[in-house]
Order: sequence, then C-alpha cells, then structure tokens
Amino acid sequence: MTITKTIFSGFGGQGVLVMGYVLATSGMHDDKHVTFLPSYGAEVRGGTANCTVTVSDEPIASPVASFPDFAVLMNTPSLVKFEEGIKAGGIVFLNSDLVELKPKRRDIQVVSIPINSIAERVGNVRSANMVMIGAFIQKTGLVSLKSVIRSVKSIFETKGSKVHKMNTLAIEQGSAFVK
Amino acid sequence: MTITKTIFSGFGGQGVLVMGYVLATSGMHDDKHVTFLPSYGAEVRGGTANCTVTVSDEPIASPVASFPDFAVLMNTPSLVKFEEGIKAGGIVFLNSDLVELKPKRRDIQVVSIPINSIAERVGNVRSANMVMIGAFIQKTGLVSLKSVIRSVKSIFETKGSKVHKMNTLAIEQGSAFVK
Amino acid sequence: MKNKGFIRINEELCKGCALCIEVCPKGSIRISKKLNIKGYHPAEYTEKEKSKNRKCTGCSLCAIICPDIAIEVFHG
Amino acid sequence: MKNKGFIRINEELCKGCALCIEVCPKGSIRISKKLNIKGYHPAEYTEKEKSKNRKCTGCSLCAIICPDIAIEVFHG
Amino acid sequence: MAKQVFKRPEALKENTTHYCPGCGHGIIHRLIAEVIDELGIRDKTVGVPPAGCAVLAYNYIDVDMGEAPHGRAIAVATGIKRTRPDLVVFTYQGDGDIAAIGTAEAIHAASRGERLSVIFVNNGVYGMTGGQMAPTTLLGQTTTTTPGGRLPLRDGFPLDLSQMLAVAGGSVYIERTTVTSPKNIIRTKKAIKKAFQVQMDGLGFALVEILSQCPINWKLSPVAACRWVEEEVVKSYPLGVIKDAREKSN
Amino acid sequence: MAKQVFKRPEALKENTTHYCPGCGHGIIHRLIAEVIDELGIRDKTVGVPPAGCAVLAYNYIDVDMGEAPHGRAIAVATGIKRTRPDLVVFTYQGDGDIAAIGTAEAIHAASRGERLSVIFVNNGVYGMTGGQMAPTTLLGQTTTTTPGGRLPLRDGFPLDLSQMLAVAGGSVYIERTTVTSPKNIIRTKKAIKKAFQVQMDGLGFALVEILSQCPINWKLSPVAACRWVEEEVVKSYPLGVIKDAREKSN
Amino acid sequence: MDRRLMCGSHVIGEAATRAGCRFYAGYPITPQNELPEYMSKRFAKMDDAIFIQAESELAAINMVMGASMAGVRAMTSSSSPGISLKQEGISYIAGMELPAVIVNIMRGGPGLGNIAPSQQDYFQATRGGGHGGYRTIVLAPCSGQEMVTLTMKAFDLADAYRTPVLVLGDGLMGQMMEPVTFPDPIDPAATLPQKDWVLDGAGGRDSRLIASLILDPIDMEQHNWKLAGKYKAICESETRHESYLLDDAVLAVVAFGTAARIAKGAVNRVRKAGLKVGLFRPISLWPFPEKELKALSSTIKHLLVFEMNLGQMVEDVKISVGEQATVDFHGRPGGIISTPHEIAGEITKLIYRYDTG
Amino acid sequence: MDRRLMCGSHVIGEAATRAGCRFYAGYPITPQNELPEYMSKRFAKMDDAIFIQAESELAAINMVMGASMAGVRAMTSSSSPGISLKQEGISYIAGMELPAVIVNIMRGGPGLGNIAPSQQDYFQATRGGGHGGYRTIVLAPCSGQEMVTLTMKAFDLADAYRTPVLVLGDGLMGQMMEPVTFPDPIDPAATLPQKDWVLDGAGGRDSRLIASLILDPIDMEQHNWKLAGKYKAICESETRHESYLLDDAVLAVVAFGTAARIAKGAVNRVRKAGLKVGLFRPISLWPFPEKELKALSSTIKHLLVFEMNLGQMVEDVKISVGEQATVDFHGRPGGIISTPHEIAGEITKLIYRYDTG
Ligand SMILES: Cc1ncc(C[n+]2csc(CCOP(=O)(O)OP(=O)(O)O)c2C)c(N)n1
Ligand SMILES: Cc1ncc(C[n+]2csc(CCOP(=O)(O)OP(=O)(O)O)c2C)c(N)n1
Ligand code: SF4
Ligand code: SF4
Ligand code: SF4
Ligand code: SF4
Ligand code: SF4
Ligand code: SF4
Ligand SMILES: [Mg+2]
Ligand SMILES: [Mg+2]
Repeated sequence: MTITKTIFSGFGGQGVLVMGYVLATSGMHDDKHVTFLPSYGAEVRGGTANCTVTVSDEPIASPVASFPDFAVLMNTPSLVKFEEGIKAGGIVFLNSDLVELKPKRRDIQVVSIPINSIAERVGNVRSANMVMIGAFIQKTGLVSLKSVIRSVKSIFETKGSKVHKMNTLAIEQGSAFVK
Repeated sequence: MTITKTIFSGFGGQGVLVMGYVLATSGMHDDKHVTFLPSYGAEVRGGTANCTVTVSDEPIASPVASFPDFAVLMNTPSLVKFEEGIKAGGIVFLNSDLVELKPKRRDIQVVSIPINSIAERVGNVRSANMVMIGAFIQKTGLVSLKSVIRSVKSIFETKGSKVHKMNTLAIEQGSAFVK
Repeated sequence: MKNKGFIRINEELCKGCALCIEVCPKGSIRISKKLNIKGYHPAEYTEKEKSKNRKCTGCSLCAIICPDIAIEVFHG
Repeated sequence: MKNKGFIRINEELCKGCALCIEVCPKGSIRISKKLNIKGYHPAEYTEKEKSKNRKCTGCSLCAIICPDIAIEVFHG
Repeated sequence: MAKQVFKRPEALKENTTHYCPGCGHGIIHRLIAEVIDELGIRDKTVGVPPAGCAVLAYNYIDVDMGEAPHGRAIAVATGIKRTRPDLVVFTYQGDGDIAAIGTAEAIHAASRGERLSVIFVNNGVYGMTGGQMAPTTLLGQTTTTTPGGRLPLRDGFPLDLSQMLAVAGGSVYIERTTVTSPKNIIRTKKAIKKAFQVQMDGLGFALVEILSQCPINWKLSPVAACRWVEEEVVKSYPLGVIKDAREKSN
Repeated sequence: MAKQVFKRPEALKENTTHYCPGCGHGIIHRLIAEVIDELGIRDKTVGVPPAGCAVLAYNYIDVDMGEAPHGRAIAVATGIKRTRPDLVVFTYQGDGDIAAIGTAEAIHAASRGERLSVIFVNNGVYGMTGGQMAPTTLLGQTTTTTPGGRLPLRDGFPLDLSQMLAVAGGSVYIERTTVTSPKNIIRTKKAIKKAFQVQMDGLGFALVEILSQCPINWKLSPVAACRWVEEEVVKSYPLGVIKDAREKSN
Repeated sequence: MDRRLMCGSHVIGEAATRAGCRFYAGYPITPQNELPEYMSKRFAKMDDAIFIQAESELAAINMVMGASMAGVRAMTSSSSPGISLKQEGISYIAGMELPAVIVNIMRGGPGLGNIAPSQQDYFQATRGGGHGGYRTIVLAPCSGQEMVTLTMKAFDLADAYRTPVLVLGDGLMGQMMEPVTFPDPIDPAATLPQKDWVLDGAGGRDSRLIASLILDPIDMEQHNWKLAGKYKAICESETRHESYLLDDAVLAVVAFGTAARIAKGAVNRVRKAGLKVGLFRPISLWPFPEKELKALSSTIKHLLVFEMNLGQMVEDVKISVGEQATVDFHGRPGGIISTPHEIAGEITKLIYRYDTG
Repeated sequence: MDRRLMCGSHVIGEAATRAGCRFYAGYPITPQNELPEYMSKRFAKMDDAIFIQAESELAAINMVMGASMAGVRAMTSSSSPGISLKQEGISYIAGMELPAVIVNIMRGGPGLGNIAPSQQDYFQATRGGGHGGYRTIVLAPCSGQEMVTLTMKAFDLADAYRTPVLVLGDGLMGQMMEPVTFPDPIDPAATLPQKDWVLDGAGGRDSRLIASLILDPIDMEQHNWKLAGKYKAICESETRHESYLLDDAVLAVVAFGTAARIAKGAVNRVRKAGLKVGLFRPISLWPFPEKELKALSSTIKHLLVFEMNLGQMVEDVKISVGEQATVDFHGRPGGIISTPHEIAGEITKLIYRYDTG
C-alpha cells in the first residue's frame, strides 16, 4: 500500500486535530510524503472537528479522503458521518467509551478501545488522544513508534517532562491494548 | 457644408458654455444633428473654459473638434490655445476688448468685435456672450435667428421679460455690428 | 402549594454552559453526568415536578439567562 | 523714516480676491482696472515705495492672508 | 394546573443555535424576539444580520432578513428603511462588523438620523474568524493577533464607538448593557425595546451596545466570562444610557 | 536698505496654484511650508495629499509626497510612518476625504494613536467635484446635491468629526481654527506647528481642523465667504482646542 | 415628441426615473457628478423617490442592495475608481440574485488617473471585477438617445433576470449633450409586476431570507450551476449589436460606445474613398455577440478592433472568430479621443496590408 | 535541511519573512486567518518588522501602499470578498508602479458564499478586478513547497518590475499542512538593492512624488503605453508552467493550483490504464504561458481544462491554442473538491469521444 488516508473525527476538545498532526509529523520523520487537512469550519461554531491525514510513498495528489483507509472516531456523530465512506477492508478505530452505536457495515474491521477509561487510568482524560494514537500505530504500522514519540515530544515541548512522560505512557497503553 | 464645428473659449464667467448651449439648442430647433461637448476640467480649478458644438445634416461621429471651422475666442489665452488648430479658411471671432494679441495665421478670416463695449452699451457686461452669439449667427448663418431667440428665451425663462429683452437687444446689436 | 414552580430542561438544546446553575438562588440545577448527542453534559433539574418539597420558586432566572432557550418555567 | 514699510504685489500671481484689501488697516491696496494673463483684475499697491508719505506700516496683514503668496512685505 | 410562565417567544424559531456554550448571542436573539412579540411587529419587521458569529441569525429570529456584506448592515438597512418607511428595520452586528470595517456606515447613519434600531454585540473579539483582536479588545488582552496582549503602541486603544455615535446629530438613543446576569438581561431587553420604539416613533437613530461574553475565544468558562465582563470589560466600557435625546427630537 | 519681512517660505515651490481666488487652501499650504521651514524638517517630511481640490498639493509644497486614493491618506501615511518612524508624516485632507469616505481610517488611526499630523481642511462642500454636499455642510445650505438646502431628515446633520476623534484613546491634540483673518491664520499656524511637534515628540495622533472658505462653490465673494465662516460656520463648528492630552501621554 | 438637449448623465437620470427607478444612492466623482446632482433635484420633487448622497461608494452600493431587497428599482453610479470600490457589493447582489442598475462613466486609469473618457474598465465590467465568478449584463450606449433606451432596458433586464446590470459609458458619453426624446414615464406601482421575494415583513406568510451565504459546498455548487444556467439563457437571448455597412464589406471595424461612434465616422470616410468597410458594434458587451461576430467572420476576413484602452474587448473578438478572420487592434489609452481621420488611416493601412482593397 | 509540517498560510508568512517582508497589514477572513495570526507572532519577535491588524481590507491595502512608498517589502492577504475590497488600492499600486505582494486564499462565492476552496477569482486576478486596465503578475502554487518558492519569487518580481504581484491560493492550499523546507532568510537591509524612488524625506535631493494622477491625456496615454511595455516584457520573461508526462500524450489536462494537483493524480491513474495523458500546469496565470501552450497544441490535439469554477482560465486556453486543439472544460464551482477518480473519468470520456485512445 503506497498511499493511505486516515480520518480523525470527534468533538472539539477531544484533541482530534492533534492526533492527525502527530500522525502527519511522524510520517514526515519517516521520510514519507504526508498531508494534513483540517476541516476548517471556523466560520460556523459547534459540530464535530475532523481532519484527514495522507501518508504516502509517492507525491500526494489530493489531500482529501472520499474513501479513507482508516477512520479514528471519537464520538457517535463521527461514526454516523463517516462510516459509509470508509474503504471496504478499512479499519475503524472507535472510542468505545463514547461511541454508543455499533458500525453496521460488515466489510470493515472494527477496533473498539475504551479510550477514556484507559486515559483516566494513565492519569488524565486529556491524554485520550494519545491512547488512541498508540493503538492506531500499533494496529496499522503506518508510521514508526519512534517517530510518533519524537513528534509528540516536540509538539508538547513547552509543557515539560511530566506531560511528556504521561503522553508516552498513554501511547504505550493504547498500543498495548490492541497488541 | 454638412458638418460644422465651433469652439467657444474664454474665462470662466464669460458665459462661454451658454453660447455653445444656445448654438446647439438652436441647431436642434432647426432640426439639425447637434452635439455639445464641454471641457470638463472640474477636477482642476482655474484656466479657461471651452466647449465644442457640432451642427450637421448627418449623424455626428465625433463631437470633438481637432480642426474647428469656427472659433469664438473671448480672451487672449483662448487665442493662444486654439489659433493653431483652426481649419484653413475658418473664421475666428475675437472679443477685441479683451484679446490683446492678433492672430498670426493668414489663412483664416478674423472677425474682431468690441464685445464688452457693445454689451455695456446694451446695458450689462454680462450680456457680452449674447452680443457675440448675435455676431456669430449673422456671420455664419449656421442656425436661424428665430431658433436662437427661441433658445435664449427658454434658457433664461425664469429670469423674466426684462432679461429677455436685453438679451434680444444684445443679439441684435452683435448681429448688426458684423452685418 | 402556591407560588412554587418548577422547570423543564430540554437536554438536547442544552449545551451545559452552567449559567443557569450559577444564577439559580435555590441550587435546583446541576450538570448531568450524561452526554447529549452534541457531546455536552446538559444541565439537569434536581427536583421533582410533583414533589411538595421543591425549593424552586419558578423565578425564571435560569430561563432568562439560558442562551439556548433550553428551559421552560412553570408555576403551580 | 522708521517703522514704515511697503509691499510689492506680483500681478501675475494675484487672482484679485481682495482679501488683502479687506484686511489692510491703511487702505493701501485696491483692485486694478487691468486684467492679468489669467483674466483677473489684480490687486495693486496704491502707494509709492519711495514716497515718504506712505501709510503702509509693513504690518504684513495683507501678505498673511494672501492665498496666492503674491505679496512681499518690506520694512525700511 | 401548572401554568407556563417562561417559554420560547414566537418570533424565535425552534432551531438549536450554532453558538458555543454560554455565548451571549443566544440570549440577545431571544430578547429581540420577545420585543418583536411584545410590540406585535413580526409582520413588519426586517432584520439585517452581519458577517460574524451571528451570520445565521436568520435561522433563529423568525422575521424577514436580508444579509449584508461584512460591515455594511447599516447601509443595507438604510436602503430598506428609506424605501419602506412603514417597516421596522433592525441590524444585528458584532464589534468587528460595526466598529471596525463598518465604522463609516455606522457614523454616517447616526449622523443622518436614519430611523434604524441597531443591536451592537460587543464581545471584544472577532468571534467568527477565531478570536482575533477587535477594535474593542481591552488593553493587555491576548488574542490570536495580539500575542502577549494588546499593546497600545502597537495595536491601539480600545474604541468606544457608542460615545462617538453619541456625538452625531441624528442619534437619539444609545445605551450600553450586558447579558451577564438576569438583572442585566432584563435591562438589555428594555433597552432593545426602547431602540425599536424610537424607530417606530420616527425619532432617529437608536443603538444598544451589549457587552457580550465570548467564552470560547476568551478561553474562560461561561460563568467566568460573565464575571469578566462585569468586572473588567465595564471598566473600559461603562454601562448605562449614553445618549437619550428622545424629548429633544420629539 | 529695505529689509524683506515677509516672503514665500522655502518649502513652497514658486508655482501659481490652481485654486480659485480667495480659496483657503493656498493660505494653509503656506502655513505648512512655514512650519516645515521653522522646524527644519524639510528633509525628513513626507506628505500625503488627498483626492480633493488639494490633490495637486505636491506641485506647491516642496517635500516628498505620496498620493493616496480618496479617503485613504491616513492609511497610506500609517504605512509610511510605521516603517519609517524617523520621518515626519502629515496628511492633507478635505472634509469629503476625511469625514465621508475616509471616516473609518481617521477614527481608527486616532484610536491606534498613529503618530501622524493631519491637516483637515473643512470647507463644507466637495470642492473638487463641483460643490456637492459634504457631511460637514450646514443645515439649510444649498449645494448641487441639496436643492433647496440641506434638510436633516433627508440629508442628515452636520458631522463633527473632530469631536468624535477626541473620543479616541490615541488622539492627543485636536484643534479647530480658521484662515479667515490674519489673527486666525496666525492661530492656525501655531496649531499646525503643535500638530507636527506632537508627532515629533512621539505622543500620538494630532489633527488641526481648519474651517476654510470655498468662495466659488458657496457662490460668495472671498471676503463674504470669510465672513460667512466667522459668522455662520463657527456656530456648528466652534473654534478652539478640542483635545489636548499632551501632558497625559507624556 | 419633445426633443431636449441634455448631457448623457442627465439623460441616464431621466431615463431611470421614467423606467420607475425610485432609489438612487451615489457618491460624487468626475465625470459623472451631473448624474447624482440630477437625481437629487429630480427626486426632490417626487413623493415616492429617495435620493441619498452616501458617505462612500461602498455605502451607496449597499444601500442599493437594501432598496432592491425591499422591491424598489434602484440605481447607483460612479466612475472607475468608485466602481472598483463597489465590486464586493456587486458580487453580493449577483449572488443574492437581486436586480440593480450600476452606471460606470469611465475615466482614465489606473489609479486616480484622469477624468478623460476611456474604455479601460471593459474587463472589470465584463468579467466581474469582484470575486466569485458571477457575471453582469453590460450595456454600452453610443449616443444620447441610446442612453435613454438602454438605461430603461437595464431596469427591465435587471428585474427579468434578477441580476445586476451595468450601463457602461465614458466621460464623453456622460458630458456630451445631444437632443433626445423620452417615452412616457411608467408608474412602477401600477405597471410593474409584484416581486414575490421582497422583504416587506412576514405578514401572513413565512419569513423570507435573502442571503448569499451558502455554507454547504453541495448547495453552493448547485447555486452556482443555477447562476450558470441563467447566464446561459442571457447569452442566448440578450446579445445586442449594430451592423453598419457590413453587407459588402471586406473589413469590419469592431468597436463599442464612444469608440464605435468615431469608428462610424471613419467608415463613412473610407467608404467615400471606395473602400468596402463596415462597423460591427457590440451593444451588449456581456453577453458578447459572439455568435453574430462568428457568423460575420465567415464572409468578412479582416477585423480591426478599436478600443480606448490597451486591448481588452479584442480578447472577446478573438475568442469569437478563432482563426476565421485576422484580428488587428488599435488602442488609445488615457483619454485622447481619436479622430475619425485617425481611424480611417488605420483602416486604410490594413486594407493595403491584406491587399483586399 | 529542516523539514517542517506547516499549513499553507503559515508557509506564506514564513516565506515572506525570509524574503525580507517587513510590513504586513491585513484583516481577518476565513480561510486565511492563520496568515495574519502568523505574521502577528512572527513580527512581534522582530525589531524591524511591522504587523498591523487594519480596520478593514481597504485600510490594509492602503497601508501596504504607504509602506511600499517608504521602500519596504510589504504584503497583505485576504480571501475573495476582502480581495474585492482591495481592487481600488491595487489599481493605484499598479498605476504608481509600486511593488507589493497580495495573497488571495480564495473561497466560494459570489457574495459571502462559503469558505470552501475555490478558484472563482481567476478572472479578477488575471484581468485586474480594478479599473484602468492594469495587470498584475499572478502566481498559483500547488504545494507547500511551491508556496515557499513562489511567495519569495513574488517579492522579487514585485521589486524587479515595480508592480503588484498576487499569490493565488485557495482554502485547501491555505489550510493543508505539508512538510516544507525554507532557504535562509535574507537581511533586506544588507541584501536588497536600494530603491531610488522611495519617499524618505528630500534630504540633499529634490523632493519626490509618487502619484497616479496624470491629468493630461497625452501624458496619461504615454504612461499607459509605458505600462504596456512593461507588461509585454513580463509576458516575454516571466511565464512559468509545469509539464507533466506530455511527451507522448494525446490529451493534456490544463489546470492550476489545487485543481492541478488533483489532475496530476488523475493523470497517474489513467496512465496506469495505458492512456497517454499528461498535465500542463500554468504556474503564472498572468502572464499566461500562452506560447508554451500554443506550441503544445501543435502535437497534442485535445485539451481538457479543469477548474474549480464555472470556466475562466478556459478562455485563456482558447485564446492560446485557437483552433489547433479541441478545448473541453470540466468545472466544479462552490467548494466541492473533485477526486482524481472523477477527473480520470472525465479524461477517459474524452479519450473515447475523440477516439484517440
Ligand atoms: C469583507 C469581509 N472581510 C472579512 C470577513 C470575515 N469576517 C467574517 S465575520 C468577521 C468578524 C466577526 O467579528 P464580530 O463582528 O465582532 O462578530 P462576532 O463573530 O465576534 O460576533 C470577519 C472579519 C468577511 N466575511 N468579509
Ligand atoms: C473613490 C473615489 N471616489 C470619489 C472620487 C472623486 N472625488 C475627488 S475629490 C472628492 C471630494 C472632494 O471634497 P473634499 O475632500 O471636501 O475636498 P475639497 O475639494 O473640498 O477641498 C471626490 C468625491 C475619487 N477621486 N475617488
Ligand atoms: S426558576 Fe428560579 S429557582 Fe427555579 S430552577 Fe430556575 S432559577 Fe432556580
Ligand atoms: S443555561 Fe441553558 S444551556 Fe446553559 S446549562 Fe443551563 S440549560 Fe443548559
Ligand atoms: S503691510 Fe499692512 S499696511 Fe501695508 S499694505 Fe499690507 S496690510 Fe496694508
Ligand atoms: S490677497 Fe493676494 S491674491 Fe488676493 S487680491 Fe490681494 S494680492 Fe491678490
Ligand atoms: S465564538 Fe464567541 S461569539 Fe462566537 S459563538 Fe462562540 S462564544 Fe459566541
Ligand atoms: S472649489 Fe473651493 S476649495 Fe476648491 S479651489 Fe475653488 S474655492 Fe478652493
Ligand atoms: Mg465580536
Ligand atoms: Mg471640502
């Protein structure tokens, strides 16, 4: 697979854009071609936030994903919105703590993870997105764990080593859950 | 001659545009094609005012006169500015009370009229332009005297009969001077 | 009982801003643990419409400040 | 004579606005009968530079108000 | 039987707003709708919404609405009102809309005494575009375009448009209020009603400036945002009637 | 030997102006040139002329000049001054330019406290375009677009921009003067000098509003036009210092 | 009928009034000040007509937007720089499908330029100087009498298609006086059909919305395709042009407005000299009479485009005729008004160059 | 070199700073708010750089005009409606021959429209949306890295030709993040040649004037011919385009910016299916690579123009190739971003229609 598209979606505040950013940065560190495209509905408030990340061995034509390979869905409305478009054979990552519905499609793989619970165990619900990224990387192997850790470190550079430790732990826990 | 162009030029305040307007309206009353084009340098103050009137038996292409048939020049700067362009064989009407220079060209006809003096005799320097129009019509026969009187009457309609009488007298005196 | 009131909160309209809670003189509203479909923890009325021990006076302060017109107030 | 002045008016700069005439406390300026090249009747100084009987004090009021900087003022 | 004492006004549609939790726009919409109901003018009111967070006001307030380009609401409203003086025309504008790009339109409509009711929602930032500095931003306030806080030398001083409009010969009624507490909300409603009444009485230009909370861009909880208005914002923008020339122009 | 006590300032070129007889623009040009001479700043002054009768000011005042679109002189000047704070930058603007189309630019520059000196020539009409109503036109005054005189209901009230600018936090010095008599002219010159000095001292926004005569469009003789300013115009636009915050901002 | 000698700006004002225009907002700018001045006087005498001298061109176009929302025939006017300032508003008016008439009496540019006649705003007018790919109908009269008919037509087209219509003149068109006659004025209240979309208070009906905001790309796309459909209909029905002495011509001058007038004089001149030359005058600049010009180029193989600019309409001519005819260009930018003599010279040069005399 | 993942708006901001831009004035509008925000932060840390959040787009472009007069590299940015408001200012800047860089991150229109990516302002950008028939150089990047090079190039071109240069992106270009690398920043004071026309106080020299008012038509015409000469030189030297898989192609897609990127994906797809199709990507939209496209059409007989609008660049393509090649058009107005799949479908349809497969 030379080109892979992933959609991240959830409520504003769930760190959805950060997840996408981490994936894209990690792809860059792995010397892949990457694009990151946020939904930029800033002129209208509310609704879900989402972004699309493309990781590819070749130059990327369109950063848009009509049929994503992977979908990381952090809440119920995201599932409703994106389920249909996922590529046959693709993988859905669900935050089972918040997504109440079950996917209807049978031609996609579903990975359910109690993200919030794990995050709380790690020490902070706010690292839910890091848990998810850990699981996502482990499952897809899309980018290297090393690059992910590096990306996360640089993103939260100003936040100090305590945050970094928690993030690393969250990624590991997420990863462990799907191992 | 089916198309005739006349330039009227002088200081602002000498009634130059009114002369042109009278000629154009008169041509209209005579069922000719006419255009009246003022110089509209309103964005910059000062200088001379002038306008170009075309009277024609056919539709008029350009209302501009590069080489006017007639030039009515009420002051010295006007002569300086327009002498060169006058058509060979054309006629220059000069207000000899104010134009101090003499035309240099020999291929044009010069009609000098002491406009201000005549106007003062009629009763008001302000009717100088009417004196000139009288002379101009008499000399050129470009439009009918009847139409000129009609035009002048309608232009000064609101000013009452006294003004109308003075204007008519001024036109007659101008006409008489060149008869 | 006279002069007593109660409120109804439309959970789906509510965005959990907590302004109603702040202004309620009787402490009759709190934030719920559940999430509504838009992802907010809505406000919930802590009293029972039918209960005689309601502290709610139906003063409408909560409704007046609710930016989402999620609160209806009743007397009686 | 001390404290006396005189002015020079540049006829070609002058537009005959008469503001100088209005402000001259000595009545030393008037509008000329001639026309300048721009068609204005310029202001003219009614006194002689060399005359001893000048009323002009060189107070410069005329120059101060002249919009066309057509007036120069001299003392002495 | 239980009697309903507070319900959604008729002139307000039953849609969920797109505003952030705790945002003042929702409260102000309701007040306008209540005033329209109480004055019984739904069938002759025309609103002009802004470009700003309230750009979709027409999804909520149930009257005829005509959208204006950013900052031009008052000009559009002038075109409507002058040709149809029987209508009641109001504009709804943010501080970016009326006090930045639309400054000239506001000042000249006030000077001409256009019979309009202007609802000016001052939240001290450009809400819709993501929290940039507005002309009304407080000194020291951090926004996405004033890193480290608004500095007077670099970014200028807070602009008090209402005071400027009060100078205009055609402005009749100008009041500043907030929607941070029930008491203030009730005051705001009265002010809005007055602003409509001034128009209906043909007196001239009327404006209510409402200091409103923008919790999301201020990065404060809604409750803290209200407090901040009451404690900080009012220092730069004191509440109260700024001009009332209703007698005079009568 | 006769000693010359009044002569053309050095910063004024020797051209004949294109202004009508008795027009105030010529006087004001001379005052600016005198101030530039006296402050010795010809080599660091940049002027921004308007679209208006003074559009050709660069033919007369002998400093670097950059032309602005109608109403935008202050914005252009802001671009110059901010990038070259060592320069002394002034704008020269008519009432149409600064108080109509350029209202927003004026108010926001004042609010930001841009270090500019603004010469605002208020002659109550659009001189250049032939005498249409300006925002500053007096009530009852006939212009080419107010047939029968300015009516407040149709045409609005006279706009007092200087008073509005005084509300702005960044305006430091605002004075209104005339050029209708030697005494007033001397006062105007002092005001202009102050406005330059405020900028050079880095204090903020300074503006001199000069009530100027436009004999041609008022259809009055120059002398009568000056009288009209002194007797009528000043009633709507009282002379004097409108704001002086030089101490405060020091 | 009564002939009156009037300048073009007054003619437009009177024609607009007679077409039922009841709202005018504008801002002075030379060479079209006579138009707002005329409107101020004309409307002062009418009970149901509003004149506003706006604080800026921006305010003026937006006031017109509002008046149009309220259902009234509305107009604004300006000259080149002022028209640039109206571009945002025109885009909104087009997007909201509101009728409006906008007059541009062009002057020399770019920038402040000068006040001499010019045709330098052809691109701006015909390509939509604003954002968003809308189109405006553009009518270019070349005489006082045509100003009467086209101004009145502009209001009808604006209403019929709910779209902004530009009347494009220049300083010469605006300032020149010619005798004109006017048809009787209409009474808009009695004559014009009711508009069922105006904002007049939601009495006994659902509330209405006039807006250009369409957040969903699918809806926005649909709206744009709808506009495209309208534009296609306009292109099919509303092209206007004049053919002058083209039947036997071997060369046609293509020109509009003032330039066309002068070109006609030139054609008359060279005809006298025996040259078979005619004039094709686009009257609607958008829609451009593309088909008509294309048809012409099957017989006339040489076109001379004459414009008072650096060459703008010449692109439309090229697109129209492809390689079916040679397209030469003669331009005068900046306000110098060519003489018929000058253009006759250009024509003659070409006739010899192509050896078609 | 250091690769950084940045959104397009930030890339433009950083590239401008490294190119020596020291003045930015702008006004917020989606989808380009990230650019003024970036500039505010970037310039806050520099001693010699000025960021002003202006009170309007009008004020912003005029502030840039002033900064440019003072000799500083200056930039403003906006999105479609805001760019419409800048048209008068751009015309002045062009008329006064001042350098300036203007960024338009296009959104859907007309009117308020939406904030989705769009290419609907092509006409406005390439034909000069303002009055007076000036031209602006228009550069259309299609990737983050190209935003670096073209933004920096824009400043060089602006200075070299003393003319406004537009960088034309869209919401997708502005919002999308890609890895980019930057060249070292220049020190404008040390690197850039002195400008001998700036306003900096007439010390030891005659006073200078920068103005666009040219009252005399003869002078105005001369000035316009001078501009025309400059524009001609630009057309000769500054066209930029990319050719992709054109050597053996029987059909070429012509597209710019985001559309070109998608078209490239489509070309790759159909190539895999064996179709001989390539891409011609204009990088400079004005000057349009007319000659290059014309040359291409001597061998490639079918062109498919793909734009995210109702068809604007297609006119330039037609003018370029005349009747040498068929020109088809596929457009998506309003913000829907086509997929490479969709464009591949269009290509395939055409290949079959023209039977050139
Ligand atoms: C001409 C133009 N410029 C900019 C914008 C972008 N824009 C939309 S709303 C807005 C400002 C919003 O701020 P404000 O008016 O204070 O309203 P708020 O969102 O804070 O309620 C801006 C700059 C636009 N739509 N049109
Ligand atoms: C955008 C634009 N609109 C209008 C004009 C025309 N115009 C030039 S000067 C002017 C007003 C002049 O009045 P004012 O500023 O009061 O100056 P004055 O001539 O009275 O000194 C106008 C409307 C213009 N040049 N540009
Ligand atoms: S009505 Fe009054 S007492 Fe009852 S819940 Fe609301 S605020 Fe509290
Ligand atoms: S005020 Fe309204 S929206 Fe806010 S928490 Fe209470 S009910 Fe919910
Ligand atoms: S200097 Fe004084 S006294 Fe002399 S002419 Fe002038 S005003 Fe009169
Ligand atoms: S003030 Fe000056 S311009 Fe006026 S009349 Fe006196 S000298 Fe002449
Ligand atoms: S951004 Fe601010 S003003 Fe806009 S909806 Fe959110 S809270 Fe309200
Ligand atoms: S029109 Fe008025 S302001 Fe302009 S030059 Fe003449 S007198 Fe002066
Ligand atoms: Mg706001
Ligand atoms: Mg004025």
